[in-house]
Amino acid sequence: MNLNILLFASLKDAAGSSTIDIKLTEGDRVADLIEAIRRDHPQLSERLDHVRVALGDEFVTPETVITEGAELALIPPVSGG
Amino acid sequence: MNLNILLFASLKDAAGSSTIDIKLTEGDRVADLIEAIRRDHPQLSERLDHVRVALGDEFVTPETVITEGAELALIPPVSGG
Amino acid sequence: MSPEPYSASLTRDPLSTEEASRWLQDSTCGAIHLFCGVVRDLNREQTVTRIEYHSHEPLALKSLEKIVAGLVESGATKAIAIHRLGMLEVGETSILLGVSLPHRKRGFELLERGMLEIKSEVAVWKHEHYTDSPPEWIEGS
Amino acid sequence: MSPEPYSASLTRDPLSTEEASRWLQDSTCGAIHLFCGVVRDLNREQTVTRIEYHSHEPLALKSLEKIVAGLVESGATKAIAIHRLGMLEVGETSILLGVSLPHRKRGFELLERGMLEIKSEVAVWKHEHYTDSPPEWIEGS
Repeated sequence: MNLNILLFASLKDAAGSSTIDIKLTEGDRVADLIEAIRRDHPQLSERLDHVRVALGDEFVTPETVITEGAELALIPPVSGG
Repeated sequence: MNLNILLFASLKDAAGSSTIDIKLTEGDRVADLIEAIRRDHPQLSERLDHVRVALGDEFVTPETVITEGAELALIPPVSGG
Repeated sequence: MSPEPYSASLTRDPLSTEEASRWLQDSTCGAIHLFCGVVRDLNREQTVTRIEYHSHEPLALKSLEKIVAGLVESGATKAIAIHRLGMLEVGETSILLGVSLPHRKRGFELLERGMLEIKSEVAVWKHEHYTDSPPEWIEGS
Repeated sequence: MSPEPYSASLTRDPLSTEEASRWLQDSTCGAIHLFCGVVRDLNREQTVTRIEYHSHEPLALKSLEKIVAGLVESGATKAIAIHRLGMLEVGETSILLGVSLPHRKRGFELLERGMLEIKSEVAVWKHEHYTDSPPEWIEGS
């Protein structure tokens, strides 16, 4: 399945785009997504260590299984307030 | 010397007036003022234990010597804020 | 001559957080803290309808000034306190205390300390009015 | 159906302490606490000219809601948080957090806790602009 992942802040600048496309297999988890990004987008690799993943309006864990059409986003450490 | 003492809150109600006149002798201190009030205005007596005395815009101690024309006030425990 | 970085006042007019916040604003400050003491409808288990605030004004103003000057001495970039006097309805603000500083961390404790000092030092008294009984002076808080 | 006692929002409009304070007002409350985070002119030893706030809006809003709901659960009668987004000049308020409660005592710590949670949980990022160098993303705070 193909997923469109939202990027923010320095990740967006590093990718040169506010989204990236990633191909995953049925049953893949968030941890697999991160590995796929490291492989396909090496320029993001060093920033992934501190990134959390959000599905819709909730954070998810590395074990969360990803399903078709999931609205995924990579969330670098926040700096609001 | 004659002094006009300002009263506030329950003291004012107990005295039925926002000031009282007290006669003191040259050299008298704040502690003497309190004794004079106890004597001349017994209806205020029980409230005097928790009262502080102000001279102009400053609090003074029982040892402070009172001079002619001093602007004295009896300050019950405050409840502002 | 630059104006003082603190301000204390007594007023019979309604208090404005917006004005206080504007006064506190400073390009070096990342944090503005405001506390509003508000007339509420219940005190000591009686229903309060309104409160009249009385004051020994010169004495109260002097204490209020010392308190905000002390907050600046302890790290606030600016500090402001305004105490309202006269008759206030439920929901109206009686005291507004505010500080600004570069970082928020110390602001919480400065504001808390300032309020404790105001409650114990400033010569203002509440004359509380109730639905079911005659008004009472509140002394001590 | 009574409205929720908490409110979270994201906005591109200037924030108003007066509106927040009005929203927080409640006849049972004697205390209203407001905190404003403000754009200041210095960060990490660089002169800041302005900051653009970016957000993952649904995620940020959800976290902000959880935080204010948590403050109510912990004793605030009402709690409000508004985060501003877009380009802000020095002196403008980026975050406004407020609580009201019967007595002031717990308000200071609730506000402090709320700000810590906002700083660590809410999906908003600063893009800082400087006088002498290109803009930078701030990540972590």
